[in-house]
Amino acid sequence: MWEFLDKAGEAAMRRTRIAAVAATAALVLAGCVGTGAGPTGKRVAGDADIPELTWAMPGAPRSLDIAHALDTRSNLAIFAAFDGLLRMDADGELQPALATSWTNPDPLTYVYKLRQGVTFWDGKPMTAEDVAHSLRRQADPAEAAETQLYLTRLKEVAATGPDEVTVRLTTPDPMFKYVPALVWIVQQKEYAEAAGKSLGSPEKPGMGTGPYRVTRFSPADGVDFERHDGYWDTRPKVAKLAYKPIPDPEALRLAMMSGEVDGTFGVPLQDIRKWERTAGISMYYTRTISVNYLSMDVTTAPFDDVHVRRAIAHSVDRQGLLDPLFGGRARLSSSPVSSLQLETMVGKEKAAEVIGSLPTYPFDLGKAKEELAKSRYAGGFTVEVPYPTTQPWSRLLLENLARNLSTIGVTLVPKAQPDQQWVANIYAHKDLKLQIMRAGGGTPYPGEMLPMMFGQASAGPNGFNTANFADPELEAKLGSLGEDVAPIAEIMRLNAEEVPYVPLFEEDAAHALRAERVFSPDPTPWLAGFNWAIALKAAA
Amino acid sequence: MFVLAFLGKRVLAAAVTLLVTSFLVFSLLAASPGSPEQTLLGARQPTPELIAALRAQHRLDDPFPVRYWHWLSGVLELDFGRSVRSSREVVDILAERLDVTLWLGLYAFVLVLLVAVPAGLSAGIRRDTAWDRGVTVTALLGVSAPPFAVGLMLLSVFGVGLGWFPVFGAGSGFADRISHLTLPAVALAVAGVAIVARQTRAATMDVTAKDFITFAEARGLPRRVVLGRYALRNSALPVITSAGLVLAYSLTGAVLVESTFALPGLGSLLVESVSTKDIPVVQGLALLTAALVIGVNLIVDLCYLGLDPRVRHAGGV
Amino acid sequence: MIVRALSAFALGLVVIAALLGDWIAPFDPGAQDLAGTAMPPDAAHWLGTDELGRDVLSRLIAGTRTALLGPALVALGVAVLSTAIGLLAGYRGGWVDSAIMRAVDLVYAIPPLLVAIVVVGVFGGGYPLAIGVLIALSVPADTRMVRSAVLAQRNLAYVEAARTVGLGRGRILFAHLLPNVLPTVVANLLLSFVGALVGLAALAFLGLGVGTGAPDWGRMLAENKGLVDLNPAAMIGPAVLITVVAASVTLLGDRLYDLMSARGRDAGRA
Amino acid sequence: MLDVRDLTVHDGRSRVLVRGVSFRVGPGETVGLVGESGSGKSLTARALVSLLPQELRSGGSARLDDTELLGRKDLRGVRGHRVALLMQDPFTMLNPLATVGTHLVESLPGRADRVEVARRLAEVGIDDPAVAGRYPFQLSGGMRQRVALAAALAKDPGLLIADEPTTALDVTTQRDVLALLRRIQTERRMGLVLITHDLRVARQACDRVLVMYAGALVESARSADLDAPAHPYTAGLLRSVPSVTHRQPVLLGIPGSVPAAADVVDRCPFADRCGWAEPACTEHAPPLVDLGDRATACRRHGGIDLSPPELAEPDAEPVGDARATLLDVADLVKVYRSIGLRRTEHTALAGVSLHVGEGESLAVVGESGSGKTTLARAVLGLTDPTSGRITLGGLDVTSYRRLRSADRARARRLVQCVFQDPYSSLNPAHTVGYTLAESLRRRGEDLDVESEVDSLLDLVGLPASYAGRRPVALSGGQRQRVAIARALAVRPRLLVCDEPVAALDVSVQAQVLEVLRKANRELGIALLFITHDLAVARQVTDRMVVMHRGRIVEHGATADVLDAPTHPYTVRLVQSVPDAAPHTEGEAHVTQ
Repeated sequence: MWEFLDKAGEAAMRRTRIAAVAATAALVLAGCVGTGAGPTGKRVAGDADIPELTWAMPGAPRSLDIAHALDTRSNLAIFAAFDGLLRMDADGELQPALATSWTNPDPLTYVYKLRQGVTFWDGKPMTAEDVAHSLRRQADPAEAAETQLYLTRLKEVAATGPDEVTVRLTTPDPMFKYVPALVWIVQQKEYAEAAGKSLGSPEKPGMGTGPYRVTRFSPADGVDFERHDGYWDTRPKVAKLAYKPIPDPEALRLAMMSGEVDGTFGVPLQDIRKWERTAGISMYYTRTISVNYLSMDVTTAPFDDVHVRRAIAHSVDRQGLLDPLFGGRARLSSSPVSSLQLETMVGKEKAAEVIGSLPTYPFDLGKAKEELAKSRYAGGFTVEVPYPTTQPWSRLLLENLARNLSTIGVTLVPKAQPDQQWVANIYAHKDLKLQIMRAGGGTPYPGEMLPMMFGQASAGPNGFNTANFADPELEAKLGSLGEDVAPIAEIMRLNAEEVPYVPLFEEDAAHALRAERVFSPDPTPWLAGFNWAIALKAAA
Repeated sequence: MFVLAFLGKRVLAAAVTLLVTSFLVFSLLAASPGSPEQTLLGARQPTPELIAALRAQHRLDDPFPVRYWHWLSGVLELDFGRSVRSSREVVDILAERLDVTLWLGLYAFVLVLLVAVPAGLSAGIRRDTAWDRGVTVTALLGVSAPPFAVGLMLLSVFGVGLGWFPVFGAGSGFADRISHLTLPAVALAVAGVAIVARQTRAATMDVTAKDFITFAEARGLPRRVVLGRYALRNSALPVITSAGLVLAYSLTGAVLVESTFALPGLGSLLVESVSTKDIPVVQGLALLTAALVIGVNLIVDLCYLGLDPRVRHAGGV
Repeated sequence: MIVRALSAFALGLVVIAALLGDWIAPFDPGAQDLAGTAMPPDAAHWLGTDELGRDVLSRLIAGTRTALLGPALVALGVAVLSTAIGLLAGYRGGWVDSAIMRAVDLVYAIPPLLVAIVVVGVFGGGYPLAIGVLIALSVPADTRMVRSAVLAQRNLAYVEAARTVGLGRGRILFAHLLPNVLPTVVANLLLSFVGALVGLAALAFLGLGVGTGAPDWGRMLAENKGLVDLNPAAMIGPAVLITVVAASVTLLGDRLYDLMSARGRDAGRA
Repeated sequence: MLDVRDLTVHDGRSRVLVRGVSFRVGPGETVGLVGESGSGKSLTARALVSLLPQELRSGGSARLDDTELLGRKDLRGVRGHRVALLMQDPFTMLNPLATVGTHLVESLPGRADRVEVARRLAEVGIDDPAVAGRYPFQLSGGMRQRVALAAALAKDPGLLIADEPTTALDVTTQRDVLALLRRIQTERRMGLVLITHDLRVARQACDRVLVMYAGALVESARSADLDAPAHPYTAGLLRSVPSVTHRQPVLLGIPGSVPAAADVVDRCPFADRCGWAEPACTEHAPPLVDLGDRATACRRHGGIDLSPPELAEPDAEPVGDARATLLDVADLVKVYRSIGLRRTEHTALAGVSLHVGEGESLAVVGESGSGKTTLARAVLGLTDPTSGRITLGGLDVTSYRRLRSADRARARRLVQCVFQDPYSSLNPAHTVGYTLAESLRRRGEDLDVESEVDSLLDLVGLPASYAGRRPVALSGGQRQRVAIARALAVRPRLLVCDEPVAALDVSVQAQVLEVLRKANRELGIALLFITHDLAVARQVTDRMVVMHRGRIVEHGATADVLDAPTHPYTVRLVQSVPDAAPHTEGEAHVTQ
């Protein structure tokens, strides 16, 4: 659930035990809100086959085995080819896939009924043992799977019948129900065991039941897919799908412009003005569940003074930056909890009510000055703020903040750092002071991030409580997180009053597609649990 | 006999250089910030099993020289370890990426030779003419322009504006690859062309001032003999040296050009690996680069040997 | 001639910008206008604005000093070290020379920028480390040139005469050899400057040449490369400036070398 | 066959470098073009084969039979075929990357076979056909010059222009090559233009001699008639040539130095250095007046007497046996070992012993490679001998490095040197005054540096104002005098002179030699005088050693060795000296 977009983010996620669909978070997109369209307006899907289609992403998959590829780019390739047990719909609801139904007889037991007559790419039928092994394998410590972070409470997985798999947990886990959609990717047991460590590599890309077979895979220049004709579900329209890495966003845009690439997910929002103006490209926007924020270490000077934190909160021109940083495709955030997750849980109205009642800190340098004057550091101070070089918007935000703070006597020096170093600093949990961060969960559950941001256990090395904001009362609230929204709302309020974290923006995700293609259905915030390749159609 | 000794000496020197480089490269792991385990762990879960496995695999419990020896003997069998990022064999990753960079480097090198040598030669012979001044100024700008800026410009003009060339990817098959790599190769070649053209011009001016050229002309030798056998061959040595340097440096350029054109080569691999601190890959890349550079230098030496009888017969240049 | 005049003019402007900086910039280089970001050039903003609505021209002018400082440091560092080592190796000869030259050969063929990418990337040391690495790796090539210039002078009669007269080694090195290898040193100095200018810009382009918050050409080029469509001037500006300064300084180096070595050369020697 | 009329050469800005040169060469005739550096003789030669440097232009006319040579666009069939050029330096004239055979094959018309190559090599006196497979760097200088000659003659040209073909060669080789040139010329009945700075060579080898000065032809005469010159410059040149047979009491040169051709276009170029000049000489350029067999450009040629004055008796030099030994070299050996793969050894000195007494002057003569320079460097402490012993003023200076610093400083004050190349002798970065002052301070006394500098300059015959000049503003002879002054500044007791006048024009060489003689006789400084020029040695030294391949083959009083050489090598050396006046021996010696 935690996410620092791009490479840094991926790395961060995989290192922690924090539950999260890191990967997908980058483009985890929630309920299809505001689907934009190209200059000619929304198009309708036609019925024609697309013989070849090229999809581009900033990087190639590292592996095609979800156990060792828990990042956005790899996951997109995996979800295009393989099936999971379940899928997530546009509202974040779970839908049948390889499992036709499931039950949760007690908080520790999940029973899945499997679809019959499903065959692997090689024509062999899928068995319950294949399905069970696919998850069991990931929980095996010897496998050192990145997906283990979802499976810490997993006790056992067993084929309990020819069409039934049963999972048992050690303790209740409000988020386990999403695992079958997010990481339970079915691989043929025989193939996986034969491949061993090299499963997911170019030599042994994998054996699944999904709509596409992998014909070629290279971690350097992407994947080629070919339609699997024996697919159990709707036949996809694209016959041959190529997945290409293009790291430079500008090169990617040029490639799309020239028609060499048909589409991409996750266009940098800073660039969308440019993309919007590019002929022949339709843009699609969805909300996401990621929130970016400033974090201040409440245990070190000068951020141990709430007035200083409020002064900082008043100094960010969030409204003004909305356009230059995100092309207007973001909304101001007033809490570290994603509003989309909140809405998914309690509905729009209730969510708006909870959020509306929180105190806010509008951009007002006068008030910032007042707050600073009230603090113990009225004379101002100097602080260096690191940011990862791959995160251009954080540089712009910090430069804006630095400029504003300079008028009230505070010197802020933005300091670019290579991703890895920046991530390492966060992990080391030292010299945190002021940080610019981004959190993004993987499931629709709004309490997903809170233990990480406010828990006592996270206020140390390898933890993400970068504000070191923790006390027993808060700990108790975190302990009571469940299907009730109340403790979540209380933590939101506490944050708004004490401002260890200054919520900044909730970004949208922008996706681009050549105008002669359409998405049907449109992309949703829950892309992780969904086969996007099936949704690609020719425009009518 | 002498030629063999000469070669033996050069190969020995190359081996020593590689050895020293390998030591420095190996030290990267120990010297990089954070403990070696942490670095090798990358983003993986720090399970005790994994840490133990890594410690055993990299012999972290052994003293430094032993570790180095162990690593070096692995390297000699082309075992650079596994990537921290993808857990793949480093050598596989390198092999996969080498292809594009070799193509790019050689393509650019061919461009350099095809453009720079005739340009420099003609400028050197027709010195102080408008043509000479044109070549000189163009070369000056070429040396000075950052390759990535040239790349971006080529990309927007010829790739997008005119649509003559594809704008990303390395292509497959010969013709396709040539068309894909033309713009990157040009971007990469610009600086090289400039350097080699300047060098060729200087060498030509130097040689044409020599007595043996005048004497050849005085004997009424045809112009093509004077230019070819005399001017070109005698200016070849400095030109080859600079061309070798350009070839060796093309990997630096590849780093910049590959990131501009989104090519999956060694250059972009280096940037990715460096920014994710994938030390084993960086080590492999560094050694490969050193080997390439040293290899190019050996080839340059061979050219000297072939071209200059003084080296063949007397030893030493 | 025209080229030389143009380059002198360009260098003049750059030097003025470096000296006067903020005074001649039309706008406060830090002033942000979030309502007018990424605007193409117009009458007020000759080179348009960047992503935070800052005036690109003013930032270019304000960044001149920073942009030149790093390369200048590299060039000076390289010049001092390579001259000292080159003089020592060339004049002493023998095992000192052999040892130095073996070491130099070792590093000579290694592209400095590549090492800078690795070292700066892995160690994350930023700008100072980048400068250090560029100095360390550029020294060998220049040392070679200084050394061969020294070797060319060392056996000339005036040096032997100085030895015969009984002058000390220091005096011979600094009063006699140094003035005569100075053309090489100065030419190298300017070439190192150019190399460092382009090299540091490349590091910035790759996101490794990290500096402080002050504007800098290399960083502007990297930071504004996303504006290639909205306000190309924001990217082309620094690219052109780097190219022009590099070319002009190269030209200046060639020219100075010719002038300085002509000073001691005999015109009418048969 | 060759008729040159009013040949001019000027540079891009129309500065004249050669003006109005006219002469003829008949078949089988050898014409010598003589002049010092800057006279324009080489440019004249280059212009005739259209090989002037790019920025230079020629004017006038030069017809070879019916073909105009100047200003041709298309030189096919002319250059190489009709007229060929042989150049000075055999070390740089041949393509270093091509074999001898290749040089000949590419030059020969049609398809040449090995037999033809061998025949051509035989013609220039190379009988070993294996030479065809060798590269130039594997040959000696004389061999290279022969190969170059064969290549130049490959297309059988009717006219050969040889530009200082023997200057870079040793005297003995020089004689052979000159003889070869003459032989081939006679056999082929070829026209030959021999360009040289050495009047003796020209007289010996040529039928007619043309004397050039500052870009203009000043005199033309048959070789035999040169004893009675018709131009003051020719007379001056003849006087300046030192004699190998007699020691002259006073060495005469021509005062001043050669002006640039462009500065003297409308006047007599020699007027400023001429003892007979009158105001009218500088009013306009005197034309070359044809006097039948000869021609001169002196407007006063009828009115002045240019015949050489009567010769005074050579003074008998005292050879001091009783002198204390200053320098003693005993059994000196120097072996150069190359390090690296192919260990080669080169023995430069193979056991040399000699001594120099206080105030004595010893000549060391020999050809290049004889080891004489190595000897000088060892004495100067610039190189450490392999074995043997050098004692200087009672101090063992075999290895300067091992001396205590006080002793080393003392040794450095005992011996000083003058090197061959005036152009590298002085640091171009410093003024004359700086150089001298630096040296003066090493004397270790309290002195008024400025006045000492002035007196040093005075000693070597230079005005005090020169202290402020940099070497670039000085002529070669002036530089060499400054170099001597620098050496004398320390008040040494021994002066090592390594070919001090070899790089100087003959007209200024006398000035430098005279300064050295003065230092020796008046200041009592001993000389170790290294030279390849026996005539020069005769003028300056009392005793002589002859070196050959690292050994001393003969020694004795200078006059004895030269007049009655005993060792065959010495005999050959003495015979190789081109005589200044072959017919009337001794007439070239002049007194004031």
